[in-house]
Amino acid sequence: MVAGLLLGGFYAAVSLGVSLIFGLLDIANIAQPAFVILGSYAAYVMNRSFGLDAILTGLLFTPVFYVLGAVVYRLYYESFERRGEESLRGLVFFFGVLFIIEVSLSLKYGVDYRLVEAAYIGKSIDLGGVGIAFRLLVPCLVGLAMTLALHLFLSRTFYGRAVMAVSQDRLALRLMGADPVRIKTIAFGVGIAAASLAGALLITIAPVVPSTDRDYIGRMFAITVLGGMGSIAGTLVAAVILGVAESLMSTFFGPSWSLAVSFGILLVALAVRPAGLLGR
Amino acid sequence: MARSTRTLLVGLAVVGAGILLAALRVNPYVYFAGYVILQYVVIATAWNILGGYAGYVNFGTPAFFALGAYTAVFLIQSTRAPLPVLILAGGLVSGLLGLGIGYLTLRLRGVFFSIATLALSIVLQTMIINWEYVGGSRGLSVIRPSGPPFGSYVTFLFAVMVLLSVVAVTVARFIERSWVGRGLAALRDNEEAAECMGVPTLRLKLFATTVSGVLLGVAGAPFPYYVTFVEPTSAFNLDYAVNALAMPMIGGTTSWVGPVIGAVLLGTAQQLATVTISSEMNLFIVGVVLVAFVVLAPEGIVGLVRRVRGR
Amino acid sequence: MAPALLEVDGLTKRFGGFTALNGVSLDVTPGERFGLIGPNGSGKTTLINCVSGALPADGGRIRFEGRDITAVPAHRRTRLGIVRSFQIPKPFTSMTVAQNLAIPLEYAAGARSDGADVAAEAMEILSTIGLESKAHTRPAGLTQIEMRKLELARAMAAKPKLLISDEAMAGLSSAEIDDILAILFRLNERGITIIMIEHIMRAVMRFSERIVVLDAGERIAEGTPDAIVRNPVVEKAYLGE
Amino acid sequence: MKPQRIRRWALTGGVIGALVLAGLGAPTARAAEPIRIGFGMALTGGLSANGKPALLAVQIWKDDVNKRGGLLGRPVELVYYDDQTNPATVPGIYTKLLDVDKVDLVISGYGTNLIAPLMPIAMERKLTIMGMFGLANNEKYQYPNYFQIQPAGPDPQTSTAIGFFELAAKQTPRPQTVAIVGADAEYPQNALVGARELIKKFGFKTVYDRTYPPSTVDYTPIVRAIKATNADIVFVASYPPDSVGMLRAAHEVGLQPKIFGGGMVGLQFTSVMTSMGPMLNGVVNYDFWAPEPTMLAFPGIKEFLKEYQARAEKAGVDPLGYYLPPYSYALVQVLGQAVEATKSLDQQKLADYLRATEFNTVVGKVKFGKNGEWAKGRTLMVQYQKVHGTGIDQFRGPGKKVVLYPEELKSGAIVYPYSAAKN
Repeated sequence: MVAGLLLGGFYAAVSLGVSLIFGLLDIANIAQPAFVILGSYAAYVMNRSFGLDAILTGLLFTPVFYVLGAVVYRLYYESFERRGEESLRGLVFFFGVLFIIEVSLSLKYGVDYRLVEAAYIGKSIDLGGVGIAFRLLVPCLVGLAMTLALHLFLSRTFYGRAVMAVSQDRLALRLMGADPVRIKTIAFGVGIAAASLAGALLITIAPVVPSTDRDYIGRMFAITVLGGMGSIAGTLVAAVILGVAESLMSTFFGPSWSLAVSFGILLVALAVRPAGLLGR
Repeated sequence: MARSTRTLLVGLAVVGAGILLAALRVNPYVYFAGYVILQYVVIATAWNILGGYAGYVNFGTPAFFALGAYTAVFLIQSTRAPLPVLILAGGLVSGLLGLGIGYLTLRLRGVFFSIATLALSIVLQTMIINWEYVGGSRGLSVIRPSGPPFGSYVTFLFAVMVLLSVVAVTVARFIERSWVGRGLAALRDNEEAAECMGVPTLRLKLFATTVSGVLLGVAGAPFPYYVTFVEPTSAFNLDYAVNALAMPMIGGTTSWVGPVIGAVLLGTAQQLATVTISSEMNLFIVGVVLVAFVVLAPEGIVGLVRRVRGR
Repeated sequence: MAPALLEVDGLTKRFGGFTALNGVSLDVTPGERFGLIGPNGSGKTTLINCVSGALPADGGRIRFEGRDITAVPAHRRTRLGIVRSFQIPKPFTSMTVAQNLAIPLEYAAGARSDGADVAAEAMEILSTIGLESKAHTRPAGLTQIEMRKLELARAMAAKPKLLISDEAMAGLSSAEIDDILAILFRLNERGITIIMIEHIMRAVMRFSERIVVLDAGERIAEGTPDAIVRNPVVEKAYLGE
Repeated sequence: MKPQRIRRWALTGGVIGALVLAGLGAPTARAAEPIRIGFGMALTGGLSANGKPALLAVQIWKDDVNKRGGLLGRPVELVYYDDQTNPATVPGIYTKLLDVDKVDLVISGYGTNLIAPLMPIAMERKLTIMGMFGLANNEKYQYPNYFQIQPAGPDPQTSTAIGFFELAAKQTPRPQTVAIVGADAEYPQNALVGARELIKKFGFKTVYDRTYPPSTVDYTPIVRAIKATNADIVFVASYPPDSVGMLRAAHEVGLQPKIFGGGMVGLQFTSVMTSMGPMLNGVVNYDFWAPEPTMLAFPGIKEFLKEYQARAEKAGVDPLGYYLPPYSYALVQVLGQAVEATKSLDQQKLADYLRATEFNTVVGKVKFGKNGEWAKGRTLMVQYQKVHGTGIDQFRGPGKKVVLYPEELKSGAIVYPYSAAKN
């Protein structure tokens, strides 16, 4: 149960980018997990060559990823959104991006499992008889911090509110005097920047290969949809539900069904309540 | 009338040519590579009926393909049923799954539908992994029946695949040119408006998902006999999802020729790349080509050709 | 009074806790020009959606030509003769203007068998509405007014008995409004019953023989245009206190 | 419309025709001189971390042989394609090798799943086929001309676990209860089947027996459930990411069985060893090669490793190459010796010779027995001991991976129980 909560915090961190980009901007960026893995490799390289802490690297790399995200969005915008044919072809576009990133990584770094070192990996603290691994606790806390930061960004800052407006009411946005494309670029950049941190968290938890992204496509979108498309609090709730469900299944019913159960939950949720748990 | 007769003739001619090619017993590699490419012709065509005509992007192609394959495995294990029965059964079971996801479209549109199909694929894979009878996660070796026509079993499978591709393409072409195809195009453009203009959208969607499912299952059913070893990771390979989507995109989604051209081009390129350059580069190229096409030639090769002709 | 073409009886529709329509009843007689007005959020569009079948009703009944159609799906209602146009035009973007019309001709008007007939009929409709020169362009190349006309033309192609025009004139110039009004009058002369939902009072007052006013999901008034203009309840609903 | 339609048909026909011609027209002229050895290899996908080093080992053998003047006076040439770790590519690849490239000999790619689809092809064409790390591939077919280099022995399924449970049974106090866990994949499932058999044989009591999906992220719930059973023996059959996950979780949860490990793939990889460091201490795990004196005694192994390590970085593969590469080298070594001895490339003659002979290789003496497996199994059990920090150099020499099993290769004593060896 505790393990599930910790896992949930981490899942939330991984899914925030999707929640922002897909949930709020309605851009089906299925390449997001590939960006996360890219973040993992950045963390790996910095950790190996300079001994930098993975999560610190993740944080340091956010501006780089932000720019990367902004560039990708511009390309996307110029090619699809402006022509008004975003959904289907945009999806394929990101599919291609996913492959390009994945294969570039495996060409450059090979296909061996990569891990990072940190003082807190392998240690745990005892809380009321339950050992809590720092390896999971740290990502969970960072994940929560990211959730909070993103929530504050969206609710307190001008740009954040503009992003919310973009997703709901274009007219209101124009009244605010903001350029939707610019706002979307910012939001997309932030989403990709979140991937940088999420990637660093991922590699602290488990070893990573370039194709690890495929394991996360489903989870990320499941959480976003379950959380109600762009609701940050919903994302957190959904992530925790998924984490707890996976953990409980592992402990009590045999782990081999845990993945199927989380996706079963997704399917049922989609069929019964497409708006998600905390839908708009 | 004359038109449909001619279509029939052309179809028969292709089947005939395929069987002739099989009977010629040229270099066996042609049949192996040809089988894979034709398998992709069926898959791409099937995907396009739902994805291209109706605008519902199915990421769960591997689920349908593998369901066809595993239905065959099950029947081979239990009754050693002959290949035609396997193909029919594979198509039937996958078709039922297609009908099932058709009902999902009642509530799920656009990307939500795509994600649901992705989830479906994972759930199905887990079920197969935990089903020991068909090999579970360890996989299962399938022994081919002896004494096939054309000397070797793969040559026979090649001939079967020629037939299946012609059937698939004919079905797609028929749908495209009929009132069904026009209705699907209308609901792809705007589902609400289509319904209000009298298009029975639910029925058409169920039709499209079912036909697409049947054809994907049909493509998967001979697979166990082709590889002789079936295990979940390769049967549910993401490559099928990528190719099913990439091939029509490259060829062009609005016409039946698109998936065929895309499958033949990309399939051939992949077969050649597997035996020439590294397959990492191969995937890389697929990625780049895919992005280039959706950015620069959104209507695929068919669209490009039309534009050049100035139509 | 002639027997009603459309009878709406105690129609109720809720979205979660919000009641969009609360027991609304109205009758539309054959050949009538019927106006439906009300402030923003009063439930006009919800009513249309329930009548056309896009939304299922939570309570009440809808009858068309005496037949209960409450549970009939939208596309079947279109075939029975209830056709609507959309406030924001929703053309089939991958088809030419003529092909846009072919869809309802084939699916709603029952011209499924021979293709030549459909094309000719589509052209005929386009010429009555003044769009024949655009028959072979795609909707993306149309102007605002042409888009509205396409919306109406497509509705006409479905051979309606009852045409529901949902804010077909919003954002148009007064000359363009006259143009659309003329088309609607012509359709009505051919015996098509029309329900007009409109914010532009000048147009709706000129067009309608009878008007029903909705406010906050309830029917608050009914009468001739003159009576409605003078009705204090209506004035209050529109202007607030 | 009409001419256009015809043109479209013509286009489609043309493309198909071109494809067929490309297949037919591929160069069939065979170079008379070199002996060509063909195979598919996992250079991408799940098993590529093993496939790439295996390829390097085979390439080193080719260079060694060619330096000495080749086989039968003819140079050796390798023809290989990437099978993407996808069994579906195997039939096409080998048909291409045999019918288009006209190779003289074929060996398998790496791993059970990639060998399985090769079996019917080999049988149909009566080929002699060398298998590279396949588990029990031939049990169903019993094809006489199949030979497999993994030292699993006549009973492949129990080969991974046998040393582990034999060691466990010998300890005092004798452990009683067992927990076994593994991934839902081919190898772990086979290893678990073998483990269950051995548990019965040695009279242990199973208290936990579960599997998990390979994409599991967090292993602590599983380890916690195992810990709750208080098992004396914990046998894990896992692939690299889950091996790392299980080991980390074991440390975090404080799992303290008396003996821990068994069939964890990945701990043998240098990249994993250098990341896990001291966490490895005490783990008793299967292995195939360790730089212990007993293993370095085989002829040619030192030279091979020197060459391998020199070329490893450029090839982007495991820098030490202790786990599998010696066996990949031995596989082609055996094949080469058979060709030299029979002075022939005749498939049947080669097979007869392979069946009858004991070969001397870089991994010791190899003799094939039932189903083409090693006549006597030789899967090692090693224990990680005295690992300090994460430096790579400590793993180059002996003492860190002590061979405990089998008896004849033993290089040190087991530290028991597990907790005594931890740190």
